[in-house]
Amino acid sequence: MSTAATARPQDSGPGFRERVDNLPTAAKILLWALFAVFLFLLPLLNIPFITTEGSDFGGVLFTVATYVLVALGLNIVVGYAGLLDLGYVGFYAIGAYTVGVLSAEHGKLSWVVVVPLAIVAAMISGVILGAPTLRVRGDYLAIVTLGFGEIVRLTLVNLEYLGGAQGISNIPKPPGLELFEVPSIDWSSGAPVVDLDTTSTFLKFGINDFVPYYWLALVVIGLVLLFDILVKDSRVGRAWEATREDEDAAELMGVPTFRFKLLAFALGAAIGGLSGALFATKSGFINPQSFELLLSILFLAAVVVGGAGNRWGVIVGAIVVSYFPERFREFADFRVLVFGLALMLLAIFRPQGLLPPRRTVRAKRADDRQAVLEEGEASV
Amino acid sequence: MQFLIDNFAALTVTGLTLGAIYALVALGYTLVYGVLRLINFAHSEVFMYGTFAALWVVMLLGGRPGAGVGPVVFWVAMMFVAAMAVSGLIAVLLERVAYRPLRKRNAPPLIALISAIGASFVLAEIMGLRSRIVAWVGLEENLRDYVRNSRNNAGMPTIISPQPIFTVGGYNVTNVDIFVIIGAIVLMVVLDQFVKRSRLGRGIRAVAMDPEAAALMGVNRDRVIQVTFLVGGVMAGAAAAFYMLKIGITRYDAGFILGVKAFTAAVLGGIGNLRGALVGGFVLGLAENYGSALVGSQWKDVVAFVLLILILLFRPTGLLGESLGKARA
Amino acid sequence: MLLKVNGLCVNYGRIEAIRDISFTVEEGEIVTLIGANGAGKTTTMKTVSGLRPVRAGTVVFDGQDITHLPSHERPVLGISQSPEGRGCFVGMTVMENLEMGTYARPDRKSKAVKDDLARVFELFPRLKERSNQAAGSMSGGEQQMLAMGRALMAKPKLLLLDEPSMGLAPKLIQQIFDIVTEINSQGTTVLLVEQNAAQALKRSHRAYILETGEIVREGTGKELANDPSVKAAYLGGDV
Amino acid sequence: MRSTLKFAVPLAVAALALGACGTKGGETPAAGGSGGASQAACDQKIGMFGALTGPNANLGIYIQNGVNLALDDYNKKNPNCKVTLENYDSQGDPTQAPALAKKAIDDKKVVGIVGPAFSGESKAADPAFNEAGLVTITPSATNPALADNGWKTFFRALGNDATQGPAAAKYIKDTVKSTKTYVIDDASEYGKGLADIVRKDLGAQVVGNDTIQQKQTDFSASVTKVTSSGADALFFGGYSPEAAPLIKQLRDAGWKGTFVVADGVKDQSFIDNAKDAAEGTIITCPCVPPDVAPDFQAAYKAKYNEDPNTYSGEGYDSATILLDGIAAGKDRENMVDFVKSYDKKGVTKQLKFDPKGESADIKVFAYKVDGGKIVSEGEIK
Repeated sequence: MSTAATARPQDSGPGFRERVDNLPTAAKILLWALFAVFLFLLPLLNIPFITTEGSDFGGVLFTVATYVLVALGLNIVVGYAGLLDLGYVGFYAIGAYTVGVLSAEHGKLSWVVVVPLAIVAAMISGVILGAPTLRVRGDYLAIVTLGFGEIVRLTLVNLEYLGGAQGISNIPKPPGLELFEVPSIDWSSGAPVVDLDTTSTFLKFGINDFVPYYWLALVVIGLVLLFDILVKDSRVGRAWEATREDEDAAELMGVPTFRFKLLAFALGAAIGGLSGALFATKSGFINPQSFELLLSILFLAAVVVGGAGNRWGVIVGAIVVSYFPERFREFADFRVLVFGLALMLLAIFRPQGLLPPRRTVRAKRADDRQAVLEEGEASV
Repeated sequence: MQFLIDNFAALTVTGLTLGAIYALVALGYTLVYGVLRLINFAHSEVFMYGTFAALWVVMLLGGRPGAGVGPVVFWVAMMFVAAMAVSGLIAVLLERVAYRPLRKRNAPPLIALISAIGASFVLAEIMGLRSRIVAWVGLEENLRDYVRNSRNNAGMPTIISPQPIFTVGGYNVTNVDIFVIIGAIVLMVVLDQFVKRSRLGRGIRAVAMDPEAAALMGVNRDRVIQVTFLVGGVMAGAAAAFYMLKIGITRYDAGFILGVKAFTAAVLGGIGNLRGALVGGFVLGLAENYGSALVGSQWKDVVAFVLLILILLFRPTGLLGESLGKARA
Repeated sequence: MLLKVNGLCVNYGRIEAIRDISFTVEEGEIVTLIGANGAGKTTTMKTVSGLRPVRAGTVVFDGQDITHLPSHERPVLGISQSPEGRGCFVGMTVMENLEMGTYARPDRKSKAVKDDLARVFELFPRLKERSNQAAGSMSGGEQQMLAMGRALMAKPKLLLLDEPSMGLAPKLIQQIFDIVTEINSQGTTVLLVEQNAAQALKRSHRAYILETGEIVREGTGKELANDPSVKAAYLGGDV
Repeated sequence: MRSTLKFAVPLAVAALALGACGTKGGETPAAGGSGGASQAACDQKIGMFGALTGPNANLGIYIQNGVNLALDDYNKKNPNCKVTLENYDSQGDPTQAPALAKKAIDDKKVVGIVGPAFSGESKAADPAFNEAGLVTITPSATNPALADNGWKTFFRALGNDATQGPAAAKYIKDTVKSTKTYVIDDASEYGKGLADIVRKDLGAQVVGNDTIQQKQTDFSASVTKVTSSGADALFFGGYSPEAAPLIKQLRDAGWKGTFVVADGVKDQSFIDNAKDAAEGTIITCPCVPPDVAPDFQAAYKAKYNEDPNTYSGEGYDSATILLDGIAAGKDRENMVDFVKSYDKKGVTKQLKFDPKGESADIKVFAYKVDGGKIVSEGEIK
């Protein structure tokens, strides 16, 4: 990941991605598999320096994973379709509350049923919000979505039916399979030692061990990534790109831009809802406090910091936004200040994001060509 | 409903007072949007610094309730001077640090928003951590009254105690109400005339309409942008002073919600349109009050946002449309 | 020599819009740049007025190197451009637009401005009639006149006219060129970019022909107007 | 201990990935377990769980001050066997709470927790503490429902809202002698819960209700509602950041009734900010006035140069219970029983818990803002 972050796609030399792309397929698969295993074991390895000192690393990793998921979803809206959404937390909340309401507050539906329902509920709310507002111009969309996020939160606070400010407790855990225990690694003596006292039970979704939830989230991220890759490379992805670059031109070429924008909105909302559902599952308790407007802004920051439009970039962005404040808890009161400074510095020195999409470079070139043409056009 | 009818006058006057403050803050969003086409997310912090400037200057001058006309006029005047100066300064600084470097690098507009968000965090946190910062510098003893409980509310002595001036529909309109509403309208008119008639004002309009043609006329875009931030900041500072007269309590995060509301007001009236900001502010202030009366205060913000969505659906460019700049469609 | 452009190269990102262009404009002249769509005429114009950054080469005006001078400082030196297309401030009235023309003049408060306004109204009587109307509500020809009038209000030494005849009715075109000649005869040097080659060559002292970002021919207006290859390429039928 | 030996594929992979690896645990039982031996108890810790930074930090710091004072007392008496404080700064955010709880649970040296300070984070973190058997004594979370979850590790060192609400209602009826009362809450769990109890107890004398939002600053609609209702008293369920501007705007509008609030407003900043408008405000609190325990007050003042603030005393008491447990050689496992059977006089009250973990000795006091100070009006009986 960090190698990728330093690779500059604009340079002509082979970047990280090119080098990976050039490897034989078998090596590629092996590399990916090793990387996946590493990710799965990460919370148990307790690698010094990476592991968060102030808070449980498994819990932090789960939080990071939800951010990654959210960033992937928001990337479809902001990065692919170019729609500025400042109220994404609304969908996240809808996902979480669907789980809470149907499995604890007013129903006893099982987790397996509730999560798909949460996705559907978020998706429907995306369509309901998008259908009337996506015709509004881009900058207005920002404030409309921001308003939507607040409407959702205030509704949660003020409707007794949804638990009000008290929130919803005792949200049931997903069914687990208690297969075997995985030990963790202890570094306190300086060298890695297998610590048989601190273990995680494989797929036991308890309240005291977040590692299985992290594993669950990793699997979900994998699936969403796969989905993301398929959609992006399809006709839909190209339609989004055309819409984002020049909506009028896309419309002229026969792309029903409104429908594609709405689709992006709905898909983004669905992933946001899924992420919220996972969050509710893990914490077992939700209240409106967890869905403040500020979270929307952090989500957006994750996408833009990482590089809107590049799925790997937004993942890096999500990690930056969610991991660093936990890792550097010792900054305590100064965390937000430092985070703000970091955002400003990033914006100034890395305006395309940490990992800009390769498209940006291409689109930029197209823009230049168009600028020349436009000036030429004037002299016809 | 009966309640709304019975207390219509009271709700209207207090709604207009609040709306006036929204409108003044909204001007900053509208002006910057007009010339730069970007949402100055950190404008809320510009307002917040103004509230503290107003508060501190009153504390410094020993403001207290029940003083004579002379001192009160002096305190109020100093409040406005301090708040407008500080807010104007912060706004200009913000432009210098958070926006200009990006403009020089031709960064995409979304990144300007991120920079603004970062700046907003930094500004709010500096205020929220002021006790720690002051302790570092070693001025704890001298500044204790100003930095106490920096994460908490900071209240100002009531220097003008509200006195009923006349009665409308059973509501006693107070001197503060009148001062805020009239004051805000006067400032708006002054600004409107400034933008319309002065050379720099014309420069602002020219840049908003067509930056290239403006440059060909000799308009220095950087300077115009700076003036725009300054003017927006000064207006936010005036809003902050009015706010402190009316509400009297501020906090390091007081800007956020008010900023969101003011931005809503700007969009409601038609962003980029100065008169739109005035109309949007008043409409929003009234709607919030009437809405609170009808469905309960807890739905106040929901009323505001639902109104916004409805208006944008039927009038996609706001109530008065965009006028500061139409050129770049 | 009022304007001397030497070895000018301008890029849009990676694309070269103009390559190694050199030309001069003498005081009192009308000089025209002619070329096809995309040849780089407008880019050249925008570079002279400072709207495009220069990659290589120099621009010298009135003996001063202005290659990297910001665009908004050039009107002060006496360069004023009437931009292509609708460069008027559509939200302002005609009068306000004309006043914008004096934005950079050090003597903008003096009586000289009044005289210039009178002169512009004399050249374009239509503008006087409409002086309180919003520029956006006027016809294309009227806006073109306004843009020229506005540029004249800056009292330029060098007037840059970018496509003054674009999109106008033939009768109006004739009128516009008459006015250009009139302005020139009153002592203002003119650099003209035109697609209406026949009229432009007839009126100008000298002309340059641009093709894909390079100057391929130069000569007096008369020479080029009578040159068979130029005739074939740019003059086509007749005006 | 859960040191079941089940070597599986993942371990093998882990071993591969790390090269040289030893194993730890499995054969040695973790420290403690036997109980009693004072040496084993020497590097023990207690945890402080609550908002220590961020917007809600004030309350957490007041508690932490009390806890630190208790630690000082203990460590002075046991200079060779000091107990340290581990801070779990949740910023009052339920989202951060579970991972912090896990961190505390994994630190085997932590034998008890003072906190969590707020009700929301308690709901998020307490199930984990319960499962791990790590005792928690909250000095400030007053939501009544917390005790109904059957958490065996849950203890509360003060009265909950269900005891404070009726006392507030009683005071409004008997002492304020209000006949027309208006009730406003801030839609928060604490404020709404409390206001609902007051509403129920006051019954027909409630002439109107309204709900505001936290961080709201303009209350013009609520002010109009209160003034036009003709209420002679207003109960506000909420915290001081909203209470200060609310009463200020009410007074500005000429309202003359009695303003009654609860412990969420018992904070000098309320008076600092509302200034003259705060005068005469009645504050109910299940917390004991500082002058009830003059020694504690003096010690606190000596260390922090100010009077004990809201819940400083409760923080001191909660920590003292845990430290007494450590002194008695208790470890994490038998600390729960120790706290359950605890019965001693603390600085705030008799420290004794009922089977649900609620404080058995609950007194609600009334305070009044008088001359810019919060002065005690005595117990509400």
